[in-house]
Amino acid sequence: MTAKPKFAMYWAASCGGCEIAVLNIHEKILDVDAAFDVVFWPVAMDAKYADVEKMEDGEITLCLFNGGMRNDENEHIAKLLRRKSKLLVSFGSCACEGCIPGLANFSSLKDMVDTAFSTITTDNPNNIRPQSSYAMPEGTITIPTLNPVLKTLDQVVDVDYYMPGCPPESAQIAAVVDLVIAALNGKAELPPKGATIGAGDSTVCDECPRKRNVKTIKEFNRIQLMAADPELCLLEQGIPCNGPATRSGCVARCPSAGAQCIGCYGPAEGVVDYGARLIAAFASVIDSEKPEEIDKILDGLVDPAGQFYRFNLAGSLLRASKYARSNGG
Amino acid sequence: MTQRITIDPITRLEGHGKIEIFLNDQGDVANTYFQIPELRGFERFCVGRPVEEMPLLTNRICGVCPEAHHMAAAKAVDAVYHVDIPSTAKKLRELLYMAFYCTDHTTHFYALGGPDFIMGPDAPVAERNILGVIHKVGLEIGGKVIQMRKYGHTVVEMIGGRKVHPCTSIPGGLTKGITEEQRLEIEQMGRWAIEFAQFSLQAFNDIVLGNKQYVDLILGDIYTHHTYYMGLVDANNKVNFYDGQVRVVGPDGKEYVKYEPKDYAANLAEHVEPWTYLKFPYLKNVGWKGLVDGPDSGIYMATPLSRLNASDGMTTPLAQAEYEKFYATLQGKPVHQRLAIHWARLIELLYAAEHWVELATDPEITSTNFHTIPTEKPTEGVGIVEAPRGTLTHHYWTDERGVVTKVNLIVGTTNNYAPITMSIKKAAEGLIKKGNVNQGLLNMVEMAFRAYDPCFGCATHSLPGQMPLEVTIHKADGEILDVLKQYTE
Amino acid sequence: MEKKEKIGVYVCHCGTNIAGVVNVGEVSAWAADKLKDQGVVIARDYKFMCSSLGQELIQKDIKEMGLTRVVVAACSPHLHEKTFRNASKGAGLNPYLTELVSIREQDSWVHTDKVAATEKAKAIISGGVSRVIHHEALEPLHVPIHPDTLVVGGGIAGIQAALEIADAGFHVYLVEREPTIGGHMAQFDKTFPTLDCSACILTPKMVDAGNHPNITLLTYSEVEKVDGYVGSFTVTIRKRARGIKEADCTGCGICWEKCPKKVVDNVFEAGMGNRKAVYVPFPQAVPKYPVIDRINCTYYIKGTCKACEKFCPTNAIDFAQEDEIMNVQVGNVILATGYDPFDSRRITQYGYGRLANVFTSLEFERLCNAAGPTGGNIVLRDGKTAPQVVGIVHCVGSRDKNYNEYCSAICCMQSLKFAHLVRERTGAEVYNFYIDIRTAAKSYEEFYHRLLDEGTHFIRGKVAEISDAVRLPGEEGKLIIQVEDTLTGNQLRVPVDMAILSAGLEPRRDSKAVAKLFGISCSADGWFIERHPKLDPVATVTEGIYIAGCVQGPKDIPASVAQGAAAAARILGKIQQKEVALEPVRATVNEAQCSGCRICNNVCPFNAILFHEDKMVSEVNPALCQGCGTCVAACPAGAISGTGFSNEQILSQIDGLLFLNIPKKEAVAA
Amino acid sequence: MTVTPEPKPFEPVMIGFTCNWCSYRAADMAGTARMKYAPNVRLIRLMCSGRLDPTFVFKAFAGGADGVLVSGCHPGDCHYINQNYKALRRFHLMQRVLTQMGIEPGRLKLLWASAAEGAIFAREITKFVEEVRALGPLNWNANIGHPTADHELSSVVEGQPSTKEVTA
Amino acid sequence: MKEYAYFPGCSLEKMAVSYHMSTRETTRKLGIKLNEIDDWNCCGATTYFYIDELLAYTLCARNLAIAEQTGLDVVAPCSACYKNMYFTVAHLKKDPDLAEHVNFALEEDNLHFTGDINVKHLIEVFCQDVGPEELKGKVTKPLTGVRVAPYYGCQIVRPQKEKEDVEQPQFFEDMLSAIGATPVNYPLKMRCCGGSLMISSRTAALSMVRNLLQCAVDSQAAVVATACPMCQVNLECYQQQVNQEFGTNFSMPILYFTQLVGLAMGIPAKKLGFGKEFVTLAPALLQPGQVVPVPD
Repeated sequence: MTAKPKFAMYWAASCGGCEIAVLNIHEKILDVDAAFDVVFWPVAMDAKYADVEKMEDGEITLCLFNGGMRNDENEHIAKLLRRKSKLLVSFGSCACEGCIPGLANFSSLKDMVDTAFSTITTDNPNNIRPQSSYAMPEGTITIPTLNPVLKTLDQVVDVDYYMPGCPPESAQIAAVVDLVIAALNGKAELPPKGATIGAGDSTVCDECPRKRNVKTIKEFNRIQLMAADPELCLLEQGIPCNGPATRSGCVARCPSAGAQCIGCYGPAEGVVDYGARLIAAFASVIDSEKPEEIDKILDGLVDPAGQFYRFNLAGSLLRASKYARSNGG
Repeated sequence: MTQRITIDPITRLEGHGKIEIFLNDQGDVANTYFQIPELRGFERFCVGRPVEEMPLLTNRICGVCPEAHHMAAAKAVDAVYHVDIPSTAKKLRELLYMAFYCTDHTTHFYALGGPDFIMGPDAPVAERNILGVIHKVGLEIGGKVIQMRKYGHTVVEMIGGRKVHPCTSIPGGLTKGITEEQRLEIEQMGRWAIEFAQFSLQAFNDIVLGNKQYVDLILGDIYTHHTYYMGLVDANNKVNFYDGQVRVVGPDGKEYVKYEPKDYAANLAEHVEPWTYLKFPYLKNVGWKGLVDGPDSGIYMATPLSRLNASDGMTTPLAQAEYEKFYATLQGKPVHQRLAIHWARLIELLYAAEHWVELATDPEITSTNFHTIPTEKPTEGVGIVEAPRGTLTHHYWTDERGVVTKVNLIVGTTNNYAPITMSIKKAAEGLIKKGNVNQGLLNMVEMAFRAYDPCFGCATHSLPGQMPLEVTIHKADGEILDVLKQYTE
Repeated sequence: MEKKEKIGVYVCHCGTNIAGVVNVGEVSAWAADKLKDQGVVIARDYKFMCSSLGQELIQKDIKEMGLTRVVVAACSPHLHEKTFRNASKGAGLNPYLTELVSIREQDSWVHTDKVAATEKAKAIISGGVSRVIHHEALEPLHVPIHPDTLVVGGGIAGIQAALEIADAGFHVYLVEREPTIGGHMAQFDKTFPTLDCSACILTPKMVDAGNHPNITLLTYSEVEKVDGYVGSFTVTIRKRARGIKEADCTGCGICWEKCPKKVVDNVFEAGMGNRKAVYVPFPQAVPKYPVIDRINCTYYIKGTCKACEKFCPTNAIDFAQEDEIMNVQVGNVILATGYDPFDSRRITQYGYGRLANVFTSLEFERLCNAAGPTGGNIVLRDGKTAPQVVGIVHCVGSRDKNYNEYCSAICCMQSLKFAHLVRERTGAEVYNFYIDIRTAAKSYEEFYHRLLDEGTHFIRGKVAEISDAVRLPGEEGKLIIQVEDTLTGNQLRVPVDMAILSAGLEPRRDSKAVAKLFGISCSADGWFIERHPKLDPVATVTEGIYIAGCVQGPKDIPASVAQGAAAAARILGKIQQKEVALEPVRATVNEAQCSGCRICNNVCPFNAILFHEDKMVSEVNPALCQGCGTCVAACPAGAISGTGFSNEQILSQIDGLLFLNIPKKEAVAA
Repeated sequence: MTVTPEPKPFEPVMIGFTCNWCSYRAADMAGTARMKYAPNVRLIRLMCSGRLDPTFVFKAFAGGADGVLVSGCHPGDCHYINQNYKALRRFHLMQRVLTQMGIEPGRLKLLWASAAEGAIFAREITKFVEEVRALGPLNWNANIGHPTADHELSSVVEGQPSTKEVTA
Repeated sequence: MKEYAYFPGCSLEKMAVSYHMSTRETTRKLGIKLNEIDDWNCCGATTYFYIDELLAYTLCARNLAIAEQTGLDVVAPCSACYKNMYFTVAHLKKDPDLAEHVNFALEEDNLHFTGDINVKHLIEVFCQDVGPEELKGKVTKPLTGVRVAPYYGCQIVRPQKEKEDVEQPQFFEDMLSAIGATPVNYPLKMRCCGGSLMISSRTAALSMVRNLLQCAVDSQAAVVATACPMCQVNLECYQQQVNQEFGTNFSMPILYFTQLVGLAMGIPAKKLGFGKEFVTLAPALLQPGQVVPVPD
């Protein structure tokens, strides 16, 4: 019996949500277990790095790689798994576009570390900062070096497929697993390299149950400061919803639950810059032609860059702010 | 000269970690370092974001327990806007939280910590995992585990909008309620969860308590530390995951302090070491005496065991019975044996299931009054809940438009960073003698931290993503003596 | 390796216009070398690319080397884009695969630093090359042309245009705001240089227009709304109620005879004479129907009188008549709305409105017109005494930084005409105060010499002030014209009985609004902007909208007539073709990707975007889409793409302009 | 005495978006009138200022442009009636995002120029070039891509194998 | 309560003391507080700017710098002072390099000229800040029947400030009718009075004054009202020489508009500086209410 194809899953700068999402395909995990030989999955298995090192190049058939490139070690593993995997899937928003950890690209690394190590409860009299290599009496111990700017997976290695979502919907993961299994048995055709899988080809509005009219708003509102109409499109009520520009595939869970879409499924097919799409959309929705009135309306968006690049900053054209790049802080 | 063992990364936990063990010339343990290699900087990049997004942003601190961060953040933003949320919203949030507890504790017992017991501490690597567990206990029980997680996530989705990273908490309550059909389904699932919790406790009894070797292991001195214990308790000092005051009992079991969530900063501080990105919380007024236990070291533990030790009992009958049996079996309160955390976890599982049903049958749960529009100006607020892995603190400051100006987070597992490090050091000292190091032994070291069910994604609200565990042994002069690799045949 | 395009780059010297500043040789060599892997297979530079030889160069390369793309670096696309597109078409390459980038108007002509200009030329070509790769073969859109034409403005230019088109057998709607056509020309007495009586040469054309079977005359009417685009405009016209049933009225004139109410006529008679409440502007008015002036007619004020109704033989009076709104379909539009005279009151030191015997040119025209208030004899404001000395001031409000900087072209000849009429009719002494005598047309100069022979005094100097402050003896009761005679250098005080201010021409007060209505733009002063000042003066940038006469700028009657006919000829050309080819720049929605968020629905002012409730998707109606591309940029899902200006084309053009398409020699770490 | 060449003044590279009916023709008119202005701005012709997609502006900045000009017809004169108002609104929103990204608002300029205002167009371009020259180079992608050489965070002990290579 | 920094200028010290007195009286009546700038210096009058521009600007800038410290707008009754100060502010704002030089000079006196101050002519205060209605309210003895020729002179409205009608302003006429007088249509009201030409080429200046007087007589004016001490001097004190030079016999009273306003407000003539005129006044003029005969 030929050996089962090897499956691996790894996490770089992420939160583990993708792992849980994979666990959440519930019974289908058994199909994975049946169809694949799970060789490497830190959250659930004790397989070690050295084992991966030992494998032939391309030995792993399918590798779901989630998490952004925060430190040099993440990059190192990404390059290693790229060598070892036939199909490397950029899995989840962190790998595809940087996700929430990507927001760190708004400020400099120094700023980030200083903030973390000078909170009100931190007792750090001599202002110690973590050292990537530190000599202790018994010997030098090391921790990875943080990159000044968080990068997406495809900015470090070549990626075969993209699977957006934070985390990707378990139903979509299940569908992709079935597809790969079928493809391995020759019963299905894998999509072209670089394609986005496990997501829709339109945007969230396509699946959103709310009623939509022609949009002209006079002000932006904060969701907590109003009683939103459960049936009507949120953007029409002035609540900044990223649904129009966010790829479909999540069956519009948040808008259906009364919350605005915050854009975790990333840009739609063929879109070069996610935030730019929202800037154009929100500008078209504002109903004013006088500069001062426009400014007054825009003051309702207290954090435009955060609103437009909440998940997509590392994957955007500008990728990081000037502060992050200069690393001065 | 010292020899050196590196366990890098540690596995079957949520997040990244690395252990360095140094042996002295006699081959005994000179020192151990448990390093956290990640920092994401949530406290920096949440500045500038609208405060109502914090429950959505801090979700992404940890994929395993986003519900915990969502709840702590929700309570913090309510405090920032000085708004009291309607009781229905509070009950719905607590119901979601109970379902989450059941799922999370199940995940840990059966998938992360459990395998060490079910398969045995020195079982081969390949089998010491969830798949191994399923193969051993059989599909029937494995299916139950999967069923439990499914029910838990279903409830989280009904109330929280999504299975992972819920999105319905906003300042002043929730964006939606639940319908009567949903309530009924939640109630039925709750009742099933109670049975499952009892089954798990029974399984623990048979497999672990029934096995003398395990009991000695649990009671063994290697896994025992006399530290302070912290947990959230309600008005009459009963365990409560969602609300209440923070109570700390000393190693002798007597109440050391009880404070309101907003006074956490007066009681806690975090010690910094240059060789790790994670800080070491300790009781400020006791003081940092290094990685030692005992009454005058500020180190405290915040785990299921500490919640039980810090409380006078459970509010639900079945769990209370188990609570009494627990302390009876382990001869009195507080219990110091770390491996007993697994048992305490199951008792909490039972409590959560019972409270799940209590809430599901509360008449107010399906009311539509689930949001109060805040009227006060946003300033500053603290939100504390008990995350499965420990007391979770979110503290936000905002400008008058509700834009975050500062954030301070002390996360569940962070509380236990010092105790874990101590446990590893003690376990290593206890198990590695005269330079003989073997595979099973390394896992025993890992068991020291697995009991805490650490989640370093949360701990560092930073960055999991470490290499799989890799052990290297350096000779005293640093030259590599031998390498132990965990092969999968 | 994906298929690479075969690109030809052609750098034009344009004589020395480009080559004088940009090193064209270096640029074409650079293009051939550096843009090789973009697909450039041949790069040439040639003296005049737009010459037939230049075009043949391109055609030869296309045929022999099988070029799939052409980039020409020369003048502005607004000039020769069509030329080079046709050249490629001639060689069998789809015209829209050719890109003309401007290195003349936007490079060589505007920069002095040769090195920088050459560097910029390279960047512009690199941008063009990267862009042209993403061009697709397109076919122009063919749109049917409705044979009817709308002419707005019934002055001589409008009349001429209407007649030309009507005579060619096509239908015209002639819309005029005043009750009669004729425009300003109807108010003049004589015309220069021939001294023809203005009415005599105008009224025959008015009559022709009045009864021409192919012309629908809509006087006392205004255009309110214009929709659609070239070939199919829908125009909404409001025909204001005259209070007269046109079918019954015979134009007999009894009504305005019997009407007791006298009103000062400050439109046609420029305030010099008056008319009745029901009136016809002047006897030869076309159409002949009178109009009831509702502001002054006693019936509308007090509800009494109704004299006209009593006496009208065919009871054609209808006080209750309502405005009539009509929609007409036309293929093309000619705007011939004329000019407004400069308001002489603005120059306070000339005293018009304060000093009685200071007249404007229009007032003088009425004064010497036989049908005018004084029956044609030139008298002072008292209506009796003839003037002994008359001063005529040129360039009133023109060639003056404080008012209008431009020269109004006609006031010199107009002043000479007045001088002649005064001398002929009253024998008075005439002084013309001028800056330069501008007689720039056939037999104008001869007319000026005739004036010199008749003894008119010409004083070269801009009049400083006309005042009644007598100082020297002999000035009593006279207007003193203070002027510096620049030829002799003396300050002169010329006492005159009458002063005529030869006012210049200004755009209509509402020209900006009318321009907006028809979607064309005005210059800063307010004249309508022609498609090209030298080579295309009667068309505008908007397809299907043409301009003729003074609306485009100050000009005399012959030029206005010529432009009216020219505009008509252009339109007749279009009507013959039955359809017009439009730039294939359109937007289309990819329905699979469209999520129905409806954000684009109110982005289009042409209502070209419609929403399908059933399929919950939006769609662009290609017929109405004008290709502005705003929806392409606005669509959050990126589901709308635009031909001709697609995202790929512009994004790669940006790369090209920044030389990002050329691999750096020292490769930066990937 | 070696003459140190006077350091070449910083020449900003700038991208300009013009609309086909007004600002592009203003540029042409400045050309036909031979008005001189700084050569730093490279123009792109769009059909209307409303076609300007914020992606183009970010692409220009990310690609190395030091300044970006957006120009169109005066409000009210737009050939497509009111599409320049959309450009105005996008401009206002983009300025706020750029500021948060650390790009000085002075690097993005909105200019209304009608077909007849060649002189104004030329003068404004020269003024804008000077303003950007004063702001200095943006060079957006200079140090992105590879981690900073100086590990500000740590003092690497000489000879210590760098952390990347895990000792097998 | 309107309040201004007050710059009297040298003429009002001596030659035009009646202008100074009548200004004080009428402004007090109108409730306007004038705080004289302490230690002010001469403004350079009409000629100094053509001799040395930098020093001329420094002279004016010094006064303005002191006035700026009070934070009030500055008022100048004399047209020459007004013009100099107004254009000092305008030009120094446009030319920072010049302003630097001026401020360098002012440092001696540790003063600094910033330029954010408004300069107003006294007649502007009466006609715009106070306005005809309020003025009419204060009139107790209207000058009915008194035919007055409003003489602007050339420096009130020139050089042109934005949106100002330099050819045919009407604000002087409106003010005169507000105090009951009848302003006559005076064609040469904007014509120059010769200014300092009286010194350099007397005959030319005298002929200009002659024209002005002749035109006033032709307009049947009983008195010419002016708002500038220099104009007043040229028109009144040189009437003798004009008569000798051209054989005319003008005796046209030339008064300051503040004197007429004072009369109309019932302020006794003494207090308004009457009695110092060269040209004897028709007594009737001093008792407003009677018709004043037009001099032949």
